[in-house]
Amino acid sequence: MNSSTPDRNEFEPLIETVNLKTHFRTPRGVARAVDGVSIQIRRGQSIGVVGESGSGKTVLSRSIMGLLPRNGVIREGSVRYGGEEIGNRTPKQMRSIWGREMAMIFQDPMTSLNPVMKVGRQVTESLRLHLGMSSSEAMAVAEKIFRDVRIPEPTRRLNQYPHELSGGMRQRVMIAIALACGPNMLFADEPTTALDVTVQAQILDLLAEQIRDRNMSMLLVTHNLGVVAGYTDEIAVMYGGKVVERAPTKTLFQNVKMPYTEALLQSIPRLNQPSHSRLAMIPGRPPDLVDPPAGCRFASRCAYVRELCRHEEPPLVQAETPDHTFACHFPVGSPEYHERRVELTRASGTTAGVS
Amino acid sequence: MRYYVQRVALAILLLLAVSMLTFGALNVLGDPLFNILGPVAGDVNNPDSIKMIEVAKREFSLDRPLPVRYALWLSDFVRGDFGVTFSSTGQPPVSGVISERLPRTVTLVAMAQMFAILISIPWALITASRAGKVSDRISTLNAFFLVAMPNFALAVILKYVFSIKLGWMPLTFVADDPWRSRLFQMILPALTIGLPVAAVYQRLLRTDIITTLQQDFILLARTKGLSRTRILLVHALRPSLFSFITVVGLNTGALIGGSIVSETVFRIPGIGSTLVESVLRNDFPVVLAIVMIVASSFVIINLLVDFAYTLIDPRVRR
Amino acid sequence: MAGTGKAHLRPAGEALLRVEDLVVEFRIGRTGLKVNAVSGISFDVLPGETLGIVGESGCGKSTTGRAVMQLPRATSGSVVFDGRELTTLDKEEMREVRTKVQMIFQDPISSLNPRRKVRDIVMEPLLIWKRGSKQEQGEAVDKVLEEVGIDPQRAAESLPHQFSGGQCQRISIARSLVLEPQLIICDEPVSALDVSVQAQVINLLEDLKKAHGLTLIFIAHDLAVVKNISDRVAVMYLGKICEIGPSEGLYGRPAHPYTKVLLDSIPIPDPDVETRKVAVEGEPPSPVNPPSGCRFNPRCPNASDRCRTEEPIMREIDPGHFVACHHPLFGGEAPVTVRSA
Amino acid sequence: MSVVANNAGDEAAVARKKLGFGFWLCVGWLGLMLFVAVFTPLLPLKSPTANFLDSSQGRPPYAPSWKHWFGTDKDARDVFSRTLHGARISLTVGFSAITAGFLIGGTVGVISGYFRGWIDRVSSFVFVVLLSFPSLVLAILLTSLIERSLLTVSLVLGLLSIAPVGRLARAATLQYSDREFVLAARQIGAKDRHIIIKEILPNVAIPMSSLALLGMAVAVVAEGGLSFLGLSVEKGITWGGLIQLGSDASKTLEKAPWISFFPILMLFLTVLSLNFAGDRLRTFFDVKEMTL
Repeated sequence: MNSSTPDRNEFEPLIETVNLKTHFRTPRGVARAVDGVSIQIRRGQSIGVVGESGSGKTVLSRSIMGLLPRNGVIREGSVRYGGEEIGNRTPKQMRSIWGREMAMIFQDPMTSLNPVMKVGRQVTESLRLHLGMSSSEAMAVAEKIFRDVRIPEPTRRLNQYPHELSGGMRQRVMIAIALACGPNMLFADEPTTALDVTVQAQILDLLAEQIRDRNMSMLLVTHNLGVVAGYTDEIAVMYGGKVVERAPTKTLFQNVKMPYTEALLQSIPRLNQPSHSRLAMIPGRPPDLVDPPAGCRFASRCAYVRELCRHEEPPLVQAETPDHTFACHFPVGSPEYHERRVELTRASGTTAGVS
Repeated sequence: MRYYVQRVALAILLLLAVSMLTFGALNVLGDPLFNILGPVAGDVNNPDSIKMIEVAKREFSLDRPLPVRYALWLSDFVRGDFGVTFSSTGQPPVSGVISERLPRTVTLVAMAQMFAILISIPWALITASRAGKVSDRISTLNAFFLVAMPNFALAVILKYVFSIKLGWMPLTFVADDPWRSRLFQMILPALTIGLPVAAVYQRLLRTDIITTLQQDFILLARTKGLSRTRILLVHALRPSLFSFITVVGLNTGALIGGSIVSETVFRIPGIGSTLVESVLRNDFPVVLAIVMIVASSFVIINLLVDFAYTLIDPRVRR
Repeated sequence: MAGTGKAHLRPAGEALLRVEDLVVEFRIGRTGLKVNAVSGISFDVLPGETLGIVGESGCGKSTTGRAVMQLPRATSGSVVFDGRELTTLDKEEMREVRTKVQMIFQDPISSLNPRRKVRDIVMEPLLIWKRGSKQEQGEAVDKVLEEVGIDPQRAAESLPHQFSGGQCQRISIARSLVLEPQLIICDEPVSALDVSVQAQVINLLEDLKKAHGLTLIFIAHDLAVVKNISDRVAVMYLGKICEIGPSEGLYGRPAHPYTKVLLDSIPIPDPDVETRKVAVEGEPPSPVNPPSGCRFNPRCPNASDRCRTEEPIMREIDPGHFVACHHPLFGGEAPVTVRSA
Repeated sequence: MSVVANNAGDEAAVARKKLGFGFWLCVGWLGLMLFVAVFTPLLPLKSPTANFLDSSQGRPPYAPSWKHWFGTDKDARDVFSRTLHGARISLTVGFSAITAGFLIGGTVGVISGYFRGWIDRVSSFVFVVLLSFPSLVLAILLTSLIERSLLTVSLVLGLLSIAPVGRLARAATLQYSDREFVLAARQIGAKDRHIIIKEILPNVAIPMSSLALLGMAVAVVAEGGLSFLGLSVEKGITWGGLIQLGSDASKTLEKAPWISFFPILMLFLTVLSLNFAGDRLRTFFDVKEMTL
């Protein structure tokens, strides 16, 4: 689709971050929104970044893309795109990459489209800018993309304003805008959170299909484990600004290592559980990013915490399963984990609160 | 369509209420005869006064009940018959005075509004795009100074600096000069009115642009790789103009108020200065006519602003 | 009338709350258009039961909850609570009833007055109703705050914005509990919360229900959450109830095509479950101008001509499991009925 | 919610911690003016009406000097003393006008915003009618018809502030009465009066009260404009009147600019202080709302 991308090595990751840090200066001090994240995304790969609010998942995707506010930001570490360092580029230098090489889809289709501009023009804008098309050429391309994202009556829709479209249609328009110049990398930031269930399924299927057809890579940011399970190849779980576990999607669900991921999975109600089944809870609240606790950031909420966890930060280590890394001293399945589990079960008389 | 009809109906209702209020004020606050004639009303021994009293009574049907008088006055008013002025000899019709002076005021107010808009939009765009930086803070402070300067005081200062000390601008307005020099003579008076208003506009528009710039659709525009200037002009400006337009409409009233002061200081015989003179001379037919004309045009301008709104915001169209 | 049948209602004497033919209409602004938010629904709740109401945005589920509270009053229909008809009560009588029916809202932060101390907020209902002495009031408030897991000391000193979203929701729950109501209507109480906090609040509601013998109406768009907490579930679409039944039966064997579509659309947090292809096309139409016949017919895979003209009637297809559909997924075709006036 | 947005909120939170030096400077100036306005008769000032003719200096006006800090006017009256005396009427009118406006406009606005319905329609129409006159025009119309005393001028300017204040109060009330905490109060059985006083008023009154300073600035300017045109309080010294006196003839302005300029400076500083302090207060209170 796009020839200008540096394309030296098939095996070289399309995106690679090394120890990426994004900190914000706030009145209370420096908030470590993203605190040393190293990830790679291969061409054609979809990676899901999961976490609760304040885990840094949104900031991570924006940091990679270079979409950060101008003031009050401290950024460290490296971001490579197709082997080229882009982490130190200014927004002005990034403009040739934005839209053309990388695109982003936002959560709320209501607020993400310009309310006073016809949607057609919002799609053609980048076509004209990056590919130098004339207005009529761009319109023709826009119509084709509208058809690709299954917007009925594309010709009529191009001349409508966002408020004349339904929520699902707006999200399709946003996808059309993102796809317009045929980027290699798509960032989708909670793309379906504002949508109804039935529409969410449509949009996710559409995204998956477009990614596959265009051989694009995608970074899907979401809090919904169901969404990542069905639509990504790999998952990175974030907590307190760090990636705490990363694995191929299947591996993660089958062989969880990090107690936080396990607790997260167990706290969601499932359709296949009977009614009134007790949900596992994670007590307390996420760590303060301005003054994060020493040691493991999940320690104060973890059921398996030990003294070591409170002092020493666990490094990201390789699991026995391939491509699987996690940051925990006493991962799920370790002897200490089992020992504590037995204690907890005995103490409560049931498994409630643990599993 | 329904919306337009409703708005026009409301405007007509408003004009009626405004005229009732004005007419009522003149007839209820104090003696209407005194309000019309001033001290002459009490001077019942002077034959000239008696004649004037009779004319006034006839002209205003003072012996009829208030609602009837109102109806009569209103029907005259909509036909362009504003009565005669009482305080000058010969009792010339008010409409003559008005038609001579109104165009000057309209020019002055339009010029002031133009200055205010032309100054404020670029000023707001530049400061909003540098929000928080030193230049923005200095400009905010400047805006504060301008807003805090009452227009009569600003008029005095501008007159002192530019007309008296520097001599760049003429001191007085000469009604018989060719139109170009009359326009030139109006620059300073128009700036007097327009500058503080420009500061008001700028502060409002700057805030709105900053709010718009924080919206998701601006972020989306950035991810398209658009330049800052393009984002500012194409994406941020128009959605930020909604309250600006409303305020431009509402401020027309402030501009008219400003023109009263400005015309008085710079001695421009417009309807603003005429209003003040007539009030001081107790020439109430003129006062009534001017207040009505000003209030009506204000109502109509706001109606037009409402319609302009629908042009800018596609969401309001039905 | 369709979707509005009352076959699923239980004997009047047994139910704590019985809603019949509830209709709520709004006018939008100056356009003169009318939104049919709720179009004639009936349901009941037995004492101690939890009724879940699910549906997509705009289906009228929140409006239903508010109409029970008479906030605002329904356009027509009857709401009988504990033997009293609420729709005809005057303002003063309704105030009295509201102490027995309480409501919890979606946005935990907006539900608390930002300028009042949290403990005062929880105390408020007791002050309004002058329950007990000053000291008794204080004790009652501290007790209920502790019960929901909020430190009374901190609550006395802090404003709502000093608490997290989950804590604010706990405070809202405490406020609704302090008058010891019989029925609590929970309007999307966990959808603004993070997953881990959501579990805390759901468990808390379950505990409180047991401890206080409460009856709950739980309104939400998340089907799994509703299943977890409810004994009986009603599925709403565009102002109508399509299906109502015990949660196990309804989720295990949905009869209405819409329920099936909803269930199929949920992304399952398990990569081994094959992701189904899009379950349904399109989006719910506008409630301003709802389709005739069965309201789901334009999107329904099974729609027939009958569905486009005749509204389906609620009927029982399994014990306690009712559906309003001409061609349900099981239980046989609906018998052809003569439309009554 | 993105951290980016949170960050913006936090930035605003800094402003909330302290009102800043500028604010206190303004408050200081306003306090000084208030002191002057209240205690002018007791202060050791030259008589504002006496003529200080000085044959050695020729014909007045005299330029500022040790004897006359702000100089004198054409009648050799002391401008400093007159300017301080002018504070009295300006501030009294400004204060009483805005108090009247807030009491009447605020009450009507809150009531119509809360109950809506016909009360709202009637009051909104009255507001629109009042706002259909440019305020200076309406002020001129009314003051021209009455005996212009301190009370009546205050009342006229108070009347003018009813509509703008009322509209703001109504808008704020509308915004809050849709909030869920009001619904929550209603469903615990609170009466309307209770809801208005306990739930709505604290939220509406605090931001509104910060508008009081801005409103007072407007009233002070309006009074200045009226007195500049000779249509304010008939007896007594006003800043507007002093400015008018010094700028009436171009000759006076050219030769003795101090006659106008010192009152202008006082008026300017006072209005600036009111505006600046009011604006700071407004952001101070808005922010708390935004960080929620």
